[in-house]
Amino acid sequence: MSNSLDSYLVLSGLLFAIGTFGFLARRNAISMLMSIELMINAVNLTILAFGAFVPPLNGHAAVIALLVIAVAAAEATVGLAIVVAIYRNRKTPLVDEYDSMKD
Amino acid sequence: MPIGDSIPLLGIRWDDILFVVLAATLLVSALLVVTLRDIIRCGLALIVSFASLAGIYALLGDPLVAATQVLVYIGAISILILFAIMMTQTKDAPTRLVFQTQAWIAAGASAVIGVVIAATVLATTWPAGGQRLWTATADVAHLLFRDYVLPFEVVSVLLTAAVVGAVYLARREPSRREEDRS
Amino acid sequence: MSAATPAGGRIRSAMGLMRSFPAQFWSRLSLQERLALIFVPAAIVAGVVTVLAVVLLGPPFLDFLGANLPLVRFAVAATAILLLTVPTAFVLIYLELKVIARMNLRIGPNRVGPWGIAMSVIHGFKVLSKEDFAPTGADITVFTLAPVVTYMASVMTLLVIPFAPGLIGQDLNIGLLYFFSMGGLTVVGLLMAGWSSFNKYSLLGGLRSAAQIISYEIPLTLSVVGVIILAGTMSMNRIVLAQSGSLLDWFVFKQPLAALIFFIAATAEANRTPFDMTEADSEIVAGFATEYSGMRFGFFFFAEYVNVFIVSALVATVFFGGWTAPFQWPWAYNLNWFNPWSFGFFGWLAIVLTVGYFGTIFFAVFARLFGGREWGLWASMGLGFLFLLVVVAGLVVLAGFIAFDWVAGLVWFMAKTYAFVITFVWMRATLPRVRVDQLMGFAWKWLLPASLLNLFVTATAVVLLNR
Amino acid sequence: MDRTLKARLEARLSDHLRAPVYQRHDETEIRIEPGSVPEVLRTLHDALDLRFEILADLAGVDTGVAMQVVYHLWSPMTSDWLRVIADGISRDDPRAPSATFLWIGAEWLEREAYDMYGIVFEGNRDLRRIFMPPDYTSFPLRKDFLLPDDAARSPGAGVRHVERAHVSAGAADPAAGIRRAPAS
Amino acid sequence: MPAHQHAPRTSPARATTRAARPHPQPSADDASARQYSSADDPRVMLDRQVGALFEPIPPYPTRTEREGEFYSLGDGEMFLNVGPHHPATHGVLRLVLKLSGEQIVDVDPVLGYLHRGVEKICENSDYYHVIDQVDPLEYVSSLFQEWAAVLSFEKLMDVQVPRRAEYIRVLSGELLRIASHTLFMGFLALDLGGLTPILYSFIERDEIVEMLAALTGARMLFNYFRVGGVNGDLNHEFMSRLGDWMTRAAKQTEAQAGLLNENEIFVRRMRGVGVLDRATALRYGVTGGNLRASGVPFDLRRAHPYSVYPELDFNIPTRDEGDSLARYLIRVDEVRESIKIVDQCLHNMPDGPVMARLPRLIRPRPGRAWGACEGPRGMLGVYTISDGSDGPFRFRIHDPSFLNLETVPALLPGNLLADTMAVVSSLDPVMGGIDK
Amino acid sequence: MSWSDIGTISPVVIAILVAAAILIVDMAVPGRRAPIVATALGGLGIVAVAILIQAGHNGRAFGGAYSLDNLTVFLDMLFVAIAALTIMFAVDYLESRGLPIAEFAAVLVFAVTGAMLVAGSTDLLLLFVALELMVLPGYMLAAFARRDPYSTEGAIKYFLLGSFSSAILLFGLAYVWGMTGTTRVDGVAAALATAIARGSIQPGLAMGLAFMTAGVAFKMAAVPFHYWTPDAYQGSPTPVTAYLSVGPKVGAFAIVLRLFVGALGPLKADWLPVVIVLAALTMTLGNLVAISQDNVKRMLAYSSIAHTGYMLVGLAAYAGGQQSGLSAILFYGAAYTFMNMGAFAIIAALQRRPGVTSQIATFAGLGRRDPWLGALMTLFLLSLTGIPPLAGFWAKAYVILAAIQAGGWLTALAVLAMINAAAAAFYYLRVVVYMYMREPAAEAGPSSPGLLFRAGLAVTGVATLIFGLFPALVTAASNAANVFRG
Repeated sequence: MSNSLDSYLVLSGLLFAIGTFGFLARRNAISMLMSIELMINAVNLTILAFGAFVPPLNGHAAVIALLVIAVAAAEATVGLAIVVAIYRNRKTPLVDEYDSMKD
Repeated sequence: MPIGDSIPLLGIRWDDILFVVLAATLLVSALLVVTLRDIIRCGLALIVSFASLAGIYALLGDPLVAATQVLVYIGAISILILFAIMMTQTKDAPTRLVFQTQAWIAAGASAVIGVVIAATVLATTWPAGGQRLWTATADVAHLLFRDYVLPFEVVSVLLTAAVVGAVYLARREPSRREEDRS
Repeated sequence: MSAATPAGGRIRSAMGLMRSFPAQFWSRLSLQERLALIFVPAAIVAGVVTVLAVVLLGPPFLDFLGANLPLVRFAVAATAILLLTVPTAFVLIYLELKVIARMNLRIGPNRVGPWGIAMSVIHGFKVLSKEDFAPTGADITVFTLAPVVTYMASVMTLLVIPFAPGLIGQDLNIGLLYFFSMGGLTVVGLLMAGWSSFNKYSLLGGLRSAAQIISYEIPLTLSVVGVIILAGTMSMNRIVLAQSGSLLDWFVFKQPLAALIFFIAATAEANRTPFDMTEADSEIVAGFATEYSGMRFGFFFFAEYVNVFIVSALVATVFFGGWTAPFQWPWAYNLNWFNPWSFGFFGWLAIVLTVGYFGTIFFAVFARLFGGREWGLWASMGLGFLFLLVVVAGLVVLAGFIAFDWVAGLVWFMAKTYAFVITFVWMRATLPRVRVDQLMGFAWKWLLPASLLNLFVTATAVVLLNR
Repeated sequence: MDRTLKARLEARLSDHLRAPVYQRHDETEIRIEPGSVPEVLRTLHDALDLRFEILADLAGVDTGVAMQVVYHLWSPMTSDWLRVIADGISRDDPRAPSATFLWIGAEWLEREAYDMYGIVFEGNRDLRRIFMPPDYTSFPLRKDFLLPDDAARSPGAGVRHVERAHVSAGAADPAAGIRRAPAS
Repeated sequence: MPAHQHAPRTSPARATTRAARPHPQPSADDASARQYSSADDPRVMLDRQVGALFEPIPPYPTRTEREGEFYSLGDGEMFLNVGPHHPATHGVLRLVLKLSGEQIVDVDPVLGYLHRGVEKICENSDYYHVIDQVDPLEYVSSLFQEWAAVLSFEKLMDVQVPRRAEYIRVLSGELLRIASHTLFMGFLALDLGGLTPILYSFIERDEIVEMLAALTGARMLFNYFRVGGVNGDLNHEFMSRLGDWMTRAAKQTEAQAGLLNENEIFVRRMRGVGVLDRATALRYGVTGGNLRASGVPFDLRRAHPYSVYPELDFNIPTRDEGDSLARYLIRVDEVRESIKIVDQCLHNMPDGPVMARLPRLIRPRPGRAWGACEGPRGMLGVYTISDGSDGPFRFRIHDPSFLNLETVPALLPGNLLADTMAVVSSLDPVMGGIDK
Repeated sequence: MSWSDIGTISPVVIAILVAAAILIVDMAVPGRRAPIVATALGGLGIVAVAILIQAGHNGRAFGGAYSLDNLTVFLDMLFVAIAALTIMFAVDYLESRGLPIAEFAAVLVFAVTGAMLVAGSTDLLLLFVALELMVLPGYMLAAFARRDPYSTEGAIKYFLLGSFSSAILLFGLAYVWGMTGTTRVDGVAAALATAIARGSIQPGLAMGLAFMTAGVAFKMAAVPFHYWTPDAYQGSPTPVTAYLSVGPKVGAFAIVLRLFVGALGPLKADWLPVVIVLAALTMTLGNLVAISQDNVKRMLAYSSIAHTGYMLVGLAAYAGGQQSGLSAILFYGAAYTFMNMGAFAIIAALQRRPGVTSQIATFAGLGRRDPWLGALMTLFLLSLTGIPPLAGFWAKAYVILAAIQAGGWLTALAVLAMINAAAAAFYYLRVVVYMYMREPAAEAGPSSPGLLFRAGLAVTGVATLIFGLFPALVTAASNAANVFRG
């Protein structure tokens, strides 16, 4: 099982689906951000699985994964900064209460 | 008599057991991340899922990425997330609804996505061998600084931009000025 | 079981006599005899079983172990490291108590054991036996897990530290990266503790520690990049080997700025004075540990001292040559004539008896002479014997130091590490605490640019010199 | 004893003095009405030949017939301590103007006087108990305070109206909660 | 929120939830948020709504304008209760801090945890016992409190104190001032996280205290001064200890100061922190070293001379910065001056009696007297009203720490939490005196 | 990496240096606005010169990860123009709200750097990273008025949906990479060509492409992936909205050109129906919802969705075999940039005083109150409607022409586009009606935009006119930039 690419890809697919669920279903901005992190991690798992099983992709996978991790870090930084900024204004972390423009 | 690749009587491979344990931890903790009511526990579950992912990376033969995963995701991103949670969450958040009203639709949609991905994966023949390959750290370094140097540098610019913007956004203003509503 | 029933007197009494013979026999025995009667056969059985097991199962078991040497090595190393942390913490705690006391012109612990050396052991027992309570309103699960996370995070870093040639838990080729990633986990535990304690001081301490450790991890990591460039590897063993020539090969001489930055940042990373913001007792009581007591507090306490040891060990390893000797050890391989097996068993017996007999008397004389009249004969003989043992043990270590590579390495490593441990203790006795904003400002405004400068200069120099 | 001080004081404050200026050792003492405290203190502080810059002490006194507020002042212009006694404050409804407009440090001193004597200083924006617990109802340094009874009386449930009296000015008798001295 | 009061008791959290939606806009008043509910806990900080929910201090309606202002939380603020059981408060001081992050917004000192009613006790004692009673007030330098009381009584009774007694008072007082200042330096360092200076301080203080024990018979609560003199002449043990100490006092002081004066961390944490400017200091009635650090050369030993100080040669050190570092350095300078005074006392010590001739029972004529002396922390005053009986009718104690501490709400806002202890400690309060 | 590589990407390098220079200038002279604006505009001018020097050159750098061709030059010039105009429009707006210009300009230039990299990238990984560099500063710009709840609210929605779409795009990219074994666009195209030649596409690859399409559709706000657009556009500070409505949109189309046209060209016939449906849905829904909006910013947000639909028509035309569809997209992008930024700039001008909303009532009587602004707004709105002889007319004409030439279902799409254009006239002209037929609100005073702002308005206005009067000038450039021709 651990030697088949399929199992890793299915695992990453499930992780991606869980992340999607979290993103769509949660109300809390930080929860949604965490779900996005899960999705990006699923992508990383996919990339590394390809890298580990497809010989020509071997080293490339690690590089791409590292760069994706860095991008995710930048994204999380900005996202949390925005969350903190909006919290100062709104005093609530729940995204569906940010509805001042629906008029 | 060295220990074989598999458990003597059952014939299950050790790697498989490790994989199953790690994958189960990963999925369970990921589910906890998206379902727990108390958001700080979601953050802690997120750390667990990151850690099990690091284990899976190590199993895949990428210790460098595994260590980076721990360093960046657990050591930095999770801490930032916990920090932000402690700074912004109201304590009564768990007592409120954590899910949108259309959560069931979302669950259905995500289940479909998961099934589609799984089915696609199983239906595809991959250009892959059946053996995991160990990634040499030196190769990664050479690739990073030869083939991927432009994305690497762009990422550094990206991080700079993110820091500049994040510092601006999260900084507390000394004077509170009324700004207009657009 | 009562025999005193009204009917059927004689027969029953005879049978009762017969039946109660073992009971009567047992009741006639003294306590010692009873114990002997139980334990001697048990011991015999156990011994036989053991011998049989060793004889029958030993060779295959040893074969099994031998065949799985890497796995066994790993298991043994992990266990040993886990077990070693507690004595290490004990030694460090005692050292700190004593050294700070001397620096304060105090005596320090002097009641438990000679010179109070058992003080920290007693502390350990005290911590174990204290009530372990959690405040009302605390998040008990997280509250309980937090010290474990912190402790495990610091213990796991020990795995990649090369204590001596061959004495390393696991020589990962990304050893330094592993170290930093594991070291960064400590903060998770502190944050958990701070949050779950239901206390504002704890929360402040947890948040402070998160901010502090994240800030100082950057210069800490950047400062060793120069070393990685010079050594060409992240493996701890090979970093040590890269410094194995003479004193001048130590990276502290090639990377002095990096060594300074590393030391300062490591101080902050280990939450030591003057950067012990997280438990600044004059400000936030005990920070994240305010609500902890008993063994849960003990975990934090041990983790702190294990951290000090690890950080010192890392400074010694990365910048001060690790287990390598500062100069070429002249006699390392010239003592082949000293072959302990050439004496034979009786030769050794003779040596031990002679040395023991005359040595005891020799030292007993000194004890009598200098100890004064209050020392009785047996007391001075006992003291002489103790002195003899100390001297003999020292001689044996010296012989091992000379004869075996790894003993010498271990001694050098420990000497260097404890030098830095003492430096940390010294700093604690000397320096006041900096303020939070000064702490963060120092990391971002001074250490980070300095480490970047160091990295830049190192890389430039390497490129220019290699061309 | 600074004779010139007496002359200066009489020149400046003749309207407010209730009694002749009294001097003994290195102390000069004047008595004024409680109502004229702000004016007198302002004059003492600001006048160029007086310049009593330092408020050495502010004390409440219960003489048994009336309340007093006693100020001790120090000035570089004289070698004497100046004692200002605001005399004749009613024991039943002790009120006096606050000195915080001049010496903000008087805030706590007045809180102490209030805590011990129940003197309400009008103009002090933080006049609450300082030493005694907030739910305490008696004023222990008053001469009609009986130790065994009054000290034991600390109901621990909310605040008596005495406490709130000064918040809404013109409320009921502020000393109503105080136990009277026995008539003997 | 009246609906809240009728909510079922079993589900306070649910009730809060219902009340919280629709969520209050940023400008909404927080009246609804001030309902206290035990289902909440304080672990989430920096939140106005929750902060208000979780702060049950004070549990009673606020009584004054200032209290109401203090106990209402602004945007992102929280309360932090420092003391009375805190490792670094001096005695049993309690400070309620209003914090924004780690920055202090406001402070409300809460006193009274050590209040014993000394004034009341003294009004029920006779004049001899008063001296006994005032000793534990400023327990670090109790002679000065005795001195103030004795000065006041002597004025009441018109007693002339013998010159030798005055010299002995100055000598012992200045020794105790040195001990007190030395201890201040050690505690200041301790509050900044320095472990060692406090022990060096105790060594020096112990020498002085043992010396005084030889003179007075007690180490801490001396009960030495008497109306009309002192209780006992200089003895041999005291003189020999003093002579011994004097040979190394100056050097020891410099060594002690050197531990901290040149410590970069120490100086950076103190400089510019808790600045008390000249005008504010005067308005607050601050006295002693704290006032002199703000540039006012007010020292009763020169400003209103008493005892034999006019005969002695010493300076009044002042500084203009008014920050914590200045307050520390003033004390270092004062130790140097005090050593000079002790030296002069030893050289000028006259012969003669140490007690004036007085009746066994002190019973002054009715009258009022104010006696004040310069203690290590500032002006100590005693205002006595005599009604002709053998005890004071009114015995008012003025303690300098009281007013020095009052400046804390003015000094701390804007600084960080870590500065709390540095600033409070640099004011050198002694809670025994403050709480009486 | 060699010096020639760096020479090839020199405009990008210079742009990064400009951003750094802005931050350094801000550090050197804190609190001053003029030096920062001068640095930013001057720096962008240098970047423009560096781009123009490269015009006509072809080259590849970094082993084929970055390609320099006319398309790169065309898009780079467009992005620099967008950045310069945004800064010109933002100075007054930010100053009146006490917001710092330095961070704004630096972050904006970073974003433009990302966009320029997107324009030239022929590598999947570089494309993704550059895309992030383009959109991440966009999130921060959207939240730039951090005290304003609307701004942060729009930003968090933009951020969450943007990150979500990035994750989806990345998932697709990962599968494409795993299946084709290369990150180079031409490598992917070659692998796809062989796969088609073999006659079958693996399900995994198809799924990757599907995820990728969804991700890109999010980025360009095509229906049904458009949810974030109205809130993000309405909440952001108006100059930022001006930037967001064109910068990331043109960037998204750059991705489309590089990725779909460059890499997935072999699959053209397969994604034609998808694009047709997307285009039809996008323009119809955008226009329909825009009609009911009272807030002009929100209205323009929906109208920008509709314009995405028109641009997609061009893509559909290309997929239908008509190469000129791509040229039409490029022309559309350029024309849309100037007219849309102009329209937002006028809203920003009205909002120069804090407190002015972008409700349609704000525009009442603008034509009399401030004739110049009113005239310009009318010009931009007419151009957006597609009235000849203005830029918008030719933009739409080219797109629709390409679609009709392609024939088949595309003719129907072209007809739908025309109907939509007619419907759009309704809400655009409603604003014109308000400007000229309604009485101004009592308190509305004349707005007095600064010199820089006037210059920016002049540029957009003149550009709109020139595009309309002399379309051949631009078509020459856009045809040259269509590197996929032939």
